[in-house]
Amino acid sequence: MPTALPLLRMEGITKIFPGVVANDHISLELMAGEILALVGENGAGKSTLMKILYGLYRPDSGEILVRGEKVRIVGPKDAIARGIGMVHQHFMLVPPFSVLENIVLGSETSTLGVLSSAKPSAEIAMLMENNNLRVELQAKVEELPVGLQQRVEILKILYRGAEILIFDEPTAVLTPQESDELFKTFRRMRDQGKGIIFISHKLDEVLDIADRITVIRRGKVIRTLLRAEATKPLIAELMVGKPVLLHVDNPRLEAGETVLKVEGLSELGPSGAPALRELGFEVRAAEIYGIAGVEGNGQSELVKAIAYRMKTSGGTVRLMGREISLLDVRERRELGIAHIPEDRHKYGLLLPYSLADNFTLGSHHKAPYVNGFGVQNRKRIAQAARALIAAFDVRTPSELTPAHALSGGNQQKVIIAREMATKPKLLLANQPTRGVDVGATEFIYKQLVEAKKGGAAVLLVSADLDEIMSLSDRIGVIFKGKIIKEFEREATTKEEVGFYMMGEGK
Amino acid sequence: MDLNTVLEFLLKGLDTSAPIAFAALGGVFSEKSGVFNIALEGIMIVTAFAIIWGSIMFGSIWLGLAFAIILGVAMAAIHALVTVTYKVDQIVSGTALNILAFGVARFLSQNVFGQETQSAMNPYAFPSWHGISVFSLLLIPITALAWFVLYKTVFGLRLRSVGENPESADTLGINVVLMRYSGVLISGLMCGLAAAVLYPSRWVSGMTGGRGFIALAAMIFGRWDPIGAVAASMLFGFADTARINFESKIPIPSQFVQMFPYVLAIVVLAGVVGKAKGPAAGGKPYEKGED
Amino acid sequence: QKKEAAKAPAAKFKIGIVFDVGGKGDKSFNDSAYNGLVSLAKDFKGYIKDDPANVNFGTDVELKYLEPKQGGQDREQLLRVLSEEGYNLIFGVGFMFTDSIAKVAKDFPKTHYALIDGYVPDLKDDSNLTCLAFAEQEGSFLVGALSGLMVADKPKAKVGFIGGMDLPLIHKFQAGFIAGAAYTDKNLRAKGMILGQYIGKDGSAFNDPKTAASIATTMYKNGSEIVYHAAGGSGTGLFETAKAAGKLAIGVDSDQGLGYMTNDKDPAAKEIGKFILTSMLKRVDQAVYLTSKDLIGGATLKGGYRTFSLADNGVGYALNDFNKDKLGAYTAKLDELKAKIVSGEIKVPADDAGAADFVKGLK
Amino acid sequence: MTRVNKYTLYETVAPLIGFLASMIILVVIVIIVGESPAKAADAVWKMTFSKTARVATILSTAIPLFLAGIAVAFGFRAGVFNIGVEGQYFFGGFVGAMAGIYLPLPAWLHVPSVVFFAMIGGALWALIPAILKVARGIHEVITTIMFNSIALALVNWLVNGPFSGLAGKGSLEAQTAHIRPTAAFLKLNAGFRALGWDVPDSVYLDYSLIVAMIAGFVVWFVLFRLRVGFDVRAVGTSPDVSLYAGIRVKRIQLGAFLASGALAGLVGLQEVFAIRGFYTYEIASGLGLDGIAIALIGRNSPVGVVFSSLLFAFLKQAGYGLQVYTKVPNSVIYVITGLMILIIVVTNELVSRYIRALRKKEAV
Ligand SMILES: Nc1ncnc2c1ncn2[C@@H]1O[C@H](COP(=O)(O)OP(=O)(O)OP(=O)(O)O)[C@@H](O)[C@H]1O
Ligand SMILES: Nc1ncnc2c1ncn2[C@@H]1O[C@H](COP(=O)(O)OP(=O)(O)OP(=O)(O)O)[C@@H](O)[C@H]1O
Ligand SMILES: [Mg+2]
Ligand SMILES: [Mg+2]
Repeated sequence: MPTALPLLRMEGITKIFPGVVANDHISLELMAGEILALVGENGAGKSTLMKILYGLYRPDSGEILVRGEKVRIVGPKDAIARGIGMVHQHFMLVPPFSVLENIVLGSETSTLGVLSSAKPSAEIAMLMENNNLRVELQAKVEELPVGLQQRVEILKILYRGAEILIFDEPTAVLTPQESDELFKTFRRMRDQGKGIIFISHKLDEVLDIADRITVIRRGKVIRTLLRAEATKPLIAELMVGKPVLLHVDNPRLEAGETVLKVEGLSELGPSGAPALRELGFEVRAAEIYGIAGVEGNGQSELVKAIAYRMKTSGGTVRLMGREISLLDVRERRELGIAHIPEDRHKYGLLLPYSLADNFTLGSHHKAPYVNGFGVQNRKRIAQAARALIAAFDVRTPSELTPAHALSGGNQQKVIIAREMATKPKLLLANQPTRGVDVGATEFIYKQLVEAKKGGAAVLLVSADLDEIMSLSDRIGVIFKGKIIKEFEREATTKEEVGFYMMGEGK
Repeated sequence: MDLNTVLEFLLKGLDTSAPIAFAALGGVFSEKSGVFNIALEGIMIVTAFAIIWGSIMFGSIWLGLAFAIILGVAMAAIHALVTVTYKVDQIVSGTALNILAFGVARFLSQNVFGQETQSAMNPYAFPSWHGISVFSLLLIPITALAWFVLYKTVFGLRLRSVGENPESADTLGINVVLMRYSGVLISGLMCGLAAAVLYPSRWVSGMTGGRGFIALAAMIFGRWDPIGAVAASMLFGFADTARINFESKIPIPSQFVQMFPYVLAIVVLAGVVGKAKGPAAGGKPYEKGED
Repeated sequence: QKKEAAKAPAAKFKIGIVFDVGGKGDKSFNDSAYNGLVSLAKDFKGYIKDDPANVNFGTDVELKYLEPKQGGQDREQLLRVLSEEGYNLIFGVGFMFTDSIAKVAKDFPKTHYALIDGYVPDLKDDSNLTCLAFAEQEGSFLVGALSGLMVADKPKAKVGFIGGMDLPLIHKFQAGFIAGAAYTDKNLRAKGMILGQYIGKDGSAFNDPKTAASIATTMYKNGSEIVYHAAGGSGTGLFETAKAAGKLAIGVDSDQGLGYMTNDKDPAAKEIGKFILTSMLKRVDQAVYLTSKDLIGGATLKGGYRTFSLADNGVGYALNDFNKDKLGAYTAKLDELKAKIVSGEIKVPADDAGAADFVKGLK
Repeated sequence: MTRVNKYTLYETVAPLIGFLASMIILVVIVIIVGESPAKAADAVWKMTFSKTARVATILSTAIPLFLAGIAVAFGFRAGVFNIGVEGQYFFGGFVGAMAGIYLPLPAWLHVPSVVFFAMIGGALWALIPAILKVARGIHEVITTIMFNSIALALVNWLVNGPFSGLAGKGSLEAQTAHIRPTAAFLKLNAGFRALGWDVPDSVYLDYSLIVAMIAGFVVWFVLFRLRVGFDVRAVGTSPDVSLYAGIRVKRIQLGAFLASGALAGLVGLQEVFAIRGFYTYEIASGLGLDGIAIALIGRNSPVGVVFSSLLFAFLKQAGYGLQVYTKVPNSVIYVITGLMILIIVVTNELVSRYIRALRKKEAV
């Protein structure tokens, strides 16, 4: 099906940021009716390349050809005009706006500047129909679950008539079901003759959907594989530059006493509807308990209830038998709860602060980091940080480097190192590998297993069912704010868990 | 109290509210686009002077108004240049403009009218109705228009989008800088209108009397909504009018009467309205990612 | 510069003024002081240094004015600077100078200081500081009496007073006005017939014409025929309202009506001036002029206290070419009242309570 | 020169460029007004650096400016936007004055007590906005603006009514009684002279200088050495992360707001206890807004605020210089101050852009 002229050609693209060459003479081609996967470690330069294509960054050198014609893209406007559309790693939505407003924004239909909604509504309805992407047009985007927000993003670019579609880690926040939906959409669009560039850290997905796979390392194209010649270990090795162990050694241990016991937990969500309904489960020492579920079924509220929230509307949360729901965060931490948060930028790191400060955050109020007069002991803080940098192999110039200067994967390492260093009794790991590359993922898996081996109870919440399946000793399926089913890992299959996740078989 | 007295009170309340309300509307536009404008007070100082200067210079109150609007927009343009183009902290810029405006108006007055603290009399006046300037009455339609522009037009949609999520707007080809400039410049324009209802007869140094700051409070109180902001301005305006009208009849120290609108605002905020959340990107300069 | 200084013959006398906050151009208190300087320049071949208006009649007397910012040690500093620069007589205009001028006077025994409106205790004749006070209540009594006379034949007509900042000093004006009005018109002795209103609690009350206009509108609507103000720069709001309402207003401190009527640069002013019945004169200019004249005349300046009252024309009401026809019918009666005050037959109250008692005593 | 040093140099040069640029504008204005620039420069010189007394006056004038700046800066550090400094020192100054008037204490105790009470007063005036922010999420900008107006009316009533100190005839100023001599902030000038700095007695270098120095040091120490200061800065940087890390965000915000108010309470001390000896509603008005500019120009750091408050004090003196010795109107100095702030911050931005470009080049 590919025509002679490639839909898109990028040639010799170079982009330099202070201190780093993000793209180093990158060239690639995209045919019409093709899905090209772009893979590489965190910080390899994938997003940068795509932002250049979409006109958000300007390359220092190199050229872009669309349908064989050399184009100058100096802003998203140009990109849109050339039929390029992009779904960004972080959604580019205006949360308080309606779905309709978000879709038309920038390409509005109007008479004398006054917005008209009839025509675009009809057009969008058509698009929804043709692509099987339905969303309530009048709903406010901030009230939609992530999966639907992504639909809005896709509708946005389709509405602008894009032929070249860029997806930067679109599945990072999606459930398997939602990912499947997305891939169906991909295939439908491919069959319509569109070209799709797809960035992901999940190699299974890449193998599932891509026609060709381009591997980038440190800003350079290492190799482009055809689907037929690609295997998971090969891609991983090309990405990292050395073989990667894709298997985690995760033995089942003799589970100890009950560390966390949640009973009858009820909670109202932000919209006022019940988010948790009489939820209950327990996690024992030296086991990993995985919460599987479609995003938005109460996972966030559950983690919050354990880690943060004072006063739940009903039920109890006990740690080592002690009711903790009236304790504040610090008291809970003192009792041995550690927490890898869902959104590392929002909750995990003080981005402008040094790694030293970030490594001790949460323990910074205690000896040895402060003396009896509340004076900080900078030496001890730096020491601790250096030790953790070494132990967790955090790639950073020094412990004084600000956290924002690190790559996403390394930032995640900082958080994990910090939380592990507290020697927790209970480790809450909420989406610990979201957006993290294979190498780092492997590392994080190891750490979770280490924690378990050290006798900690680990509560793993993840939208990635593979992750749940490979790490958990026991699995609880959460649906509409309730654990509707528990499994021993050995006694179930991915399909069965997925089935319950959809709320079937209750 | 007869009907006439009531009408009188309403009109006067409207008239007292109008300068605050116009400035608050300006604040709404600026902040909806993501730029804090604490220079409303300073811009008003300049426009209040300019309307008199312009009227006398051009021999018409309308040209004076146009002149005031131009100077208001020019002041706002400085704010926009400094905060949008140069991405300087919006509070710093606003504070600097307030200081600058105080000096500029006095300096101009010295040079134009030969005295620093008071201008000459402006012989030209807006038509008035029942003793208040028709301009105060225009507050109602202008508020409606502001609401319409903000919520029903392409311009309004884009303006609000850059205040909520400029990155997103940018990726859709919306010119964030242009929209933010527009928002800020409109606040300058509104300060020009505020001057028209403040006191277009003579400029006196200090005559704005902190109304720009009250407008800021009204804007927040009104939850960054044109109608809300104007309603909040009216709360202040009417409470003040009531104070002026009834102070001598109230048997408590006048200082307490004077506090009343402020205390009321706080009570209302604390008890009824509660949390007000501004545009998400408000106050933050938009960094385009690179450069 | 040195050359210049050598060329220009040094002034024989140097007289400096530090204004009140609000400064020159307030059309009221400070301007009155400034007018004193202008008269001095005219009469004694002097010039006002660095003045944009270029008042210059010779080099015998150097006159200089400064304007402080609010708060801090600024007033004191400016007084000191003038002292260091060799000024012979330095005025502080306004009660806010009270403490600072007393301190500076101690440090510069050879310089003479004059404090307008303030009171420093324990001064003697040989002190180098003179407190210049005014009997504002007496002047206010006369304009109040005039108002009373003018509305005596209209039983329902009210009169009003607008104060600037709510200060004891301003209440002095109000008390005199109430007493005078009630004295000449018994209708006004009833409750609610003399309206009174202050603009605010802080300095901005002297610069808020909008609020003044708003208050004035209400007063006129509620039946006031004449409204008197002691509100500095805010007064302009009263005058414009008076014109719009077709009613009368009374100015304060300087002859504000005359100022409006003779303002050639400002054509609209004349229209407004017609509605300014008169002004209560607080002759700050006179105080400045007379005190300086003593110095220039060679007399050693006397320290202590000096009150400018009706007796020495330090306060009064304005009679000029433009209002003399309107006032003609009443001047005789006002002169009679003035005589009574000067003789002590009428004791004019100077505060709210005194005014209330005074009115009660009339019934 | 090492690379880092080069960048630091550029960064320090930025404010200097701003300063020079605004001085050039000043010269232009001076020429427009018809005065000779040399004369204007001489006037500024005379009033600022010509003699010790003038330099000392700049220092003295900077004291309340510094305190206002640091009060605002401390709030900013915790993400508290305290526009209410003005109201807080109106009230704090009043409470301090009450302690100065009514407490019969020996001097060694009285002076610290009035400082303490002024801080309590300032903190009290910040209390309701602080609680409303923390408990109800009500924006402090609006509440503190309201509280400024309320404070003004309240102290006006207090000073005119219950605590009026109108003594004897002729005193028409609304003011309290005089403070006890034991509470007076004495001048340190003799001490400075003993140290070899020849300050005349007329300048107010009094205990408030010590208060300001202690306050500045304490703020620096708390912010950058104490754990609680780390908490404050963390909360100001990201309340979400802080909450997650177990920092008691609301408590910290409340505490920082009150501390900001307490610092604000110090602003009026010099005027009440050193300059006037009694309290009036006119105390140091307008410093709340100046404080915002000073804090931000000083980048919310105690050291930066030292410099920016001195800069503001210098400008104020320069303005008087022009007024005393030239016919340049006083207002010019406001124009210059405003412009200078704008130019400094814009230059800062341009310089850091330039540095970024340099770094990029070096990276290749
Ligand atoms: N705006 C920027 N300014 C400076 N450096 C940047 C910027 N954006 C990216 N970089 C740097 O460029 C490099 C490539 O980043 P990029 O975002 O393209 O990586 P990526 O491959 O998308 O990584 P990830 O898998 O984590 O999304 C990184 O070293 C990053 O730190
Ligand atoms: N302006 C910038 N200056 C320096 N580094 C930057 C800048 N913008 C982004 N980076 C770095 O570039 C890297 C890639 O950025 P990107 O936006 O792709 O996020 P990311 O690392 O993929 O994060 P995640 O996928 O976890 O959200 C990040 O590590 C980030 O720290
Ligand atoms: Mg990326
Ligand atoms: Mg990523």
